[in-house]
Amino acid sequence: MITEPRQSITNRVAFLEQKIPRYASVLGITGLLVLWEIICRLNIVPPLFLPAPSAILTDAWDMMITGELFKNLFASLYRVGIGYVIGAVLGISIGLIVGFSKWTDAIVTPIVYSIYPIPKIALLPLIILWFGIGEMPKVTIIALGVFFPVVINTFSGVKNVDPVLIKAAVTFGSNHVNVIRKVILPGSLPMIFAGLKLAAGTSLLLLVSAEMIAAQQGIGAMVLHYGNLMITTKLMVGVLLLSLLGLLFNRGLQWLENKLLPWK
Amino acid sequence: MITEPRQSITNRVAFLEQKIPRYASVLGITGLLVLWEIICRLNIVPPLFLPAPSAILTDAWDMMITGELFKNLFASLYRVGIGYVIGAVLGISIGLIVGFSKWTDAIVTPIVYSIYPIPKIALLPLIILWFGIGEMPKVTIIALGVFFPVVINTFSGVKNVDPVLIKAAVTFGSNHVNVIRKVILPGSLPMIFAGLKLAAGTSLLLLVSAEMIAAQQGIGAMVLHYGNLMITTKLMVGVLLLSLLGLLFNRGLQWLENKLLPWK
Amino acid sequence: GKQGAEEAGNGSGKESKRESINIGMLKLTSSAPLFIGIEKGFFKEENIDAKAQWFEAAQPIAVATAGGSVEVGATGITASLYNMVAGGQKLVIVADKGREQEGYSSSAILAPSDSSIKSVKELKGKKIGITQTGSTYHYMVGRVIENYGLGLDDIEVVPLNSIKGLMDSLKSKQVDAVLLNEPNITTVVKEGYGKVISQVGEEIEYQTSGVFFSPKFADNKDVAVRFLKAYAKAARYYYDAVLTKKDGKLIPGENYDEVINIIAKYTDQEPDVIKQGLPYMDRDGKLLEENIKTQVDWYAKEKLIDKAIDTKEIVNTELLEQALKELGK
Amino acid sequence: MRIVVENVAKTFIDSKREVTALQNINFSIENQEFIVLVGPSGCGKSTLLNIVGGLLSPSDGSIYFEGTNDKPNLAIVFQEIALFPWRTVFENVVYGLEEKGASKQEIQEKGQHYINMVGLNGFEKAYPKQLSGGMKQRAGIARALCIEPDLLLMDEPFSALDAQTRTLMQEELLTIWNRTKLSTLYVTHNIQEAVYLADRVIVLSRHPGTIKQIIQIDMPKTGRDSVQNREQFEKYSNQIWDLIRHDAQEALLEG
Amino acid sequence: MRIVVENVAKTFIDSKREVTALQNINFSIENQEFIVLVGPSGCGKSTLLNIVGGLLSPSDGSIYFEGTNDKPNLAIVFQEIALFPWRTVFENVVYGLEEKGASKQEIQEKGQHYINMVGLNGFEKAYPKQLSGGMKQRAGIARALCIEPDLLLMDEPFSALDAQTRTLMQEELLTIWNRTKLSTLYVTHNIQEAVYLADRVIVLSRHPGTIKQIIQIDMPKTGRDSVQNREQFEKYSNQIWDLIRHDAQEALLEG
Ligand SMILES: Nc1ncnc2c1ncn2[C@@H]1O[C@H](COP(=O)(O)OP(=O)(O)OP(=O)(O)O)[C@@H](O)[C@H]1O
Ligand SMILES: Nc1ncnc2c1ncn2[C@@H]1O[C@H](COP(=O)(O)OP(=O)(O)OP(=O)(O)O)[C@@H](O)[C@H]1O
Ligand SMILES: [Mg+2]
Ligand SMILES: [Mg+2]
Repeated sequence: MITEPRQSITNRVAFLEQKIPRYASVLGITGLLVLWEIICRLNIVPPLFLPAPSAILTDAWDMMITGELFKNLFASLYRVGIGYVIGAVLGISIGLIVGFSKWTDAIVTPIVYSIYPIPKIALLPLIILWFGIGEMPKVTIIALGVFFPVVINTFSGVKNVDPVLIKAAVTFGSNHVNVIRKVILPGSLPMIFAGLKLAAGTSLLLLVSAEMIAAQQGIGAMVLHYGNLMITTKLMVGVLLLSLLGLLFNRGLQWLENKLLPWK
Repeated sequence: MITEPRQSITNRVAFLEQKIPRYASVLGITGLLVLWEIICRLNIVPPLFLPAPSAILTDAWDMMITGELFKNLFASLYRVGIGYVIGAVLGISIGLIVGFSKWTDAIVTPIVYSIYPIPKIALLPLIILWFGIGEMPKVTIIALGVFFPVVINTFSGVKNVDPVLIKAAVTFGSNHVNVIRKVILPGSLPMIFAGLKLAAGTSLLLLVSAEMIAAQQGIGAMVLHYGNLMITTKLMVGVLLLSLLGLLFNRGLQWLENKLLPWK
Repeated sequence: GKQGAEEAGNGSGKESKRESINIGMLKLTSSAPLFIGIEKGFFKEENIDAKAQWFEAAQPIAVATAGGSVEVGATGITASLYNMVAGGQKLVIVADKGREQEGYSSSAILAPSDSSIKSVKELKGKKIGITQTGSTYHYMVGRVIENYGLGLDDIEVVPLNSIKGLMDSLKSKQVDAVLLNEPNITTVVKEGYGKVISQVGEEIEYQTSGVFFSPKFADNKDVAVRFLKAYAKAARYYYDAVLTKKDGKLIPGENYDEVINIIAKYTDQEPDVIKQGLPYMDRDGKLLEENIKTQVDWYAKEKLIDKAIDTKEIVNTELLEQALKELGK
Repeated sequence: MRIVVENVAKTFIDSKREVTALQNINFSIENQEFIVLVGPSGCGKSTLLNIVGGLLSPSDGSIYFEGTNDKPNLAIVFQEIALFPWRTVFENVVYGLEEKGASKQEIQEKGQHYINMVGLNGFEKAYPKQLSGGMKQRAGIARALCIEPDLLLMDEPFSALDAQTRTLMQEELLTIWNRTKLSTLYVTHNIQEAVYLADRVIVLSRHPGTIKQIIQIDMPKTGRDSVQNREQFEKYSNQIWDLIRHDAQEALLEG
Repeated sequence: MRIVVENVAKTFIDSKREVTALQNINFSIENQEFIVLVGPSGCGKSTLLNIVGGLLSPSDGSIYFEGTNDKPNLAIVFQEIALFPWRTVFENVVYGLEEKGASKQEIQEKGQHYINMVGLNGFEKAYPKQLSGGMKQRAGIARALCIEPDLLLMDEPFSALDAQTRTLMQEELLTIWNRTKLSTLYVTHNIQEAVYLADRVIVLSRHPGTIKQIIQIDMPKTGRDSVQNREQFEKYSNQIWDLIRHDAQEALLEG
């Protein structure tokens, strides 16, 4: 039998479908930690410069047992909690109002956008002048830091609500209040959540700045304390705790979002 | 002539089309400034607590004439410039590589995401240890702050490149290098620019933190200096300059984006 | 006289190489000997090109010295310095740069002028403002209250980050007491919103600050000794000008105005302000070596340092002794 | 009850230029009449439908209901479907009733009735994103029917569906319409669809949108796609296509 | 040269379940033949086209060109159009030539030739976003023609266009095809379109996608929409619709 010459066609974009095993993502982080530990063990860099992960863990454990960690954690959570709630509530309310009315939008938006880029840390001295050195200025800084991303996201959320949905609501008989309540609020919730997540990171960032103001307790104060003392291992405990807190905070908001927005 | 009863139909969503005059956006800011000036003129709050806009302007003018402002501005621009370029170049390169290969993606992404939420300011003591007190640590902090948003945006940009475009390129004969060069890079540019804009804000924020490290010149150092001395008027000059810088930086990037991406 | 010193300098100069030395320091009066040394050319005489590196805070100076960014650091001796040494960063304290001394006003605990607090004893349970944890202020407060049977657990220490913050908090009574140094004490008392409760110098002996060398520089013995010779000479110049006492009273010595003006120039302050706060210093720049041990023990007790360290590791008096020997008198 | 569109014109004024989208539009929708608007892209079909639906103000002219004293009830089926993503199918369908303040029982009954009518029983609790395109548009139709409107407006309701689903949905729409006999204004690109559904077809021309012709479709409302009507169906289709063809070709080459 | 699809099967393995999209697919595309794949939503048309186009690996079976020793040249016109947004029309059209390393002159000449062929002259420097849907798809077609492929693949190229534009584009495609006579595999939902364009229509069934029937369209390639062919056209359309109808109805009710 004589067969004609053949040219097979094969998949040229197989690389797009490449499957990566689950463990790869764990691999990266573990690899990094192991490498870090080895570098420290071999004394390639002095422990002051880069404490070993094991040393950090040991210290963290000690600090947990003595209660130091929790005491600081609670103080910070309290501040972040209150500041976050105040900033978020104000941000969402003002964002909804500003976004709905074109007039308030035109007037308030430029103000918000020009205040937003001011580094809050530069305002510390003024904030101390205005609010003293108690809990007020700390909560205020955090609330300020939370307010801006939330308000900006809320009103972009409001403006991004598909106008056809508003038209549909009006067509089917909604008055203005119901348009806000039944269309604009739920329609901007995804953007509001994006703002809340952004603000979660910002709030922890500002926690450190806030606790520069005469704080005796708090993770930020702890980090500053050990930074002042140059006890870098314990400093790293605080730093890692902050990053863990950031991760948890984000996950929590994600969970809440999934609960509140089942339609997404 | 007998006419039948009529029921006219009128536009029920006229509020969506409401036109706001151009001057509204200027109105808000001017209104705020005037109010602020009045409050200060009436001595409702002491000038230490809230310097009047006119006083701030006067001081700004004086500082400009003495050259203090420019000296500090140039020192800061230099730092921000170098740090920004280093952070952006690293971020884009690593982002492109990580985004293109699923393996590096799976390994590097979790690492990046777990380091990202660490407040850079908490790392100040370590950064001083590592890089001393010259320009290096300052530039490093800024570069770090820029790197993360850029790298994250770059690789989400890469991953968001429509796979059908990659398929089209392969179909029409592109090899892997050309796929990256001709499809993935241009396709992720809009996201990269979004990252660059985000990083612009971050870089100015971190400028203040960076100039906490033994800096004699720079807008951040100036703000800290006048903050320590509680000369709030000059402090506000610095703060406003920072916010102005942020605005200009953003506009500049927007302009560059419009130039580079005429197809958007 | 000046002539003699110059001869001595030149005599030991041999064919010494010109060295460029970076000195990390703050714009504070307590750096006076270094200002004098630079201004009056004492370092140049030793063929040393001393360059000032200005810092905003004390701690980075220690870090920079240990890391070798600067060869010489001159600032307060804080817990962070001990911790760095414990963490493997070597540096050595070689000379005095200011201490608390009985009979010389320097640091004091102040309370708002209308406060009911009259003695240190009454500070129990009160808020006391300091600059930072682990700073010299922290130490002084801790040690002074110990003299009255109190410990750090009995008070609330509030870190306020800056001197200005301390003064503002005292003014607005956000704290019950603060620790301050001269000339700020005089300012506060003059403006009438604060009163002195206790002079630290009357309570404890304390080596507040020092001059320290990076390990590399300390090993470079020749230059190190030359540096200290110039330093000691400047310290004497300072002592003779501003710390001489007659009948238990401070009197302006020779070159008083010159020294004040030099300090004023380097610290960007008014001479009148400088005159209020001239810290005590050993005439030869000698350290209170045993006090360093006291400090280490106290910090360790208060858990402000991580691991105990041996005083011998961080104090080097040999270099100064050698320098004094060469300097003579 | 009859809806009259009188002398309607619409000019959009941009920052750059003025676009006259509609001019001189006069027609009426009789009681229980199914009117279809066809025309090439950009001729102003949506603009006209939105004006009639009270979602856009005409620059000139007016629209009114004749022979009624009550506020007329309008319902729109949108091209973009426009279901509320955060409401389930049932909640979407009864939205209009809810806003009218209907009783719980009425809401329950009517909602279920119209959901059954469009064949979505079993999907009451599903969210829009869980539905296929065809099912979404059925929900949109049920929402419009549920308020039992005096005038039903539909803007290319099936244009996002694939050809086969579209064919099936046209058949279903006709069945539903035969039951409810609502006065309807329907916009489409698709000439077959127009001939299949309309009592009268209004053909619009472009630049500016004016009425080119109004064509009465003289065929029985059911079975228009049967073999015996084939020829007449073709005749109407060709007539409309000939009216539009030139405009459509122009539209194709405008970026 | 002939393209053979032999025993092709495709199973997608998800984390949750296995979906058999295609099973037992056997057919061939003869030289200069225009094959149209029709079938209800989700029957595996795109999957099959992607496998033939070398963008997806079959789970079983193979595809090969018979009677050639050269690496075959494929071109695809995508449903999503898939023009590179950052390239002008001209740059998009000549992309394939560029990647083949053609000379500057060849690129210039062929690019212009095919741009003229699809009627886009004057728009060479426009970016895709400046074009209407119909014009975009013309550019996509020019890009595919420009490499003069051995097999042209088209996946519902006109499904995003409005009905009238679609009709016009079908006519143009036929004109172009009559000039180039490329072997073509064309996927569509639209039965009229299939009958209008195809030499043979392959009808797929759902779950899993198998070939239900292959129908030879015995009509002249031009003028199929003319009156004299009307009846035969209808016959083929109805034959295909009857094969698909049941599957399509099922597809409509699957969320
Ligand atoms: N808000 C607006 N501002 C300015 N011009 C508009 C606006 N809306 C529509 N137009 C213009 O009015 C004309 C008619 O638009 P319209 O959307 O009514 O057309 P259409 O017939 O519905 O088109 P299609 O078939 O593409 O939906 C177009 O030229 C369009 O560009
Ligand atoms: N990547 C994939 N992973 C899992 N299942 C898939 C994938 N791609 C397609 N399928 C499934 O394979 C079947 C066929 O899909 P395909 O897209 O080929 O259908 P189609 O005929 O092109 O449909 P349509 O007409 O809607 O475009 C569907 O059931 C689909 O859900
Ligand atoms: Mg329209
Ligand atoms: Mg498909």
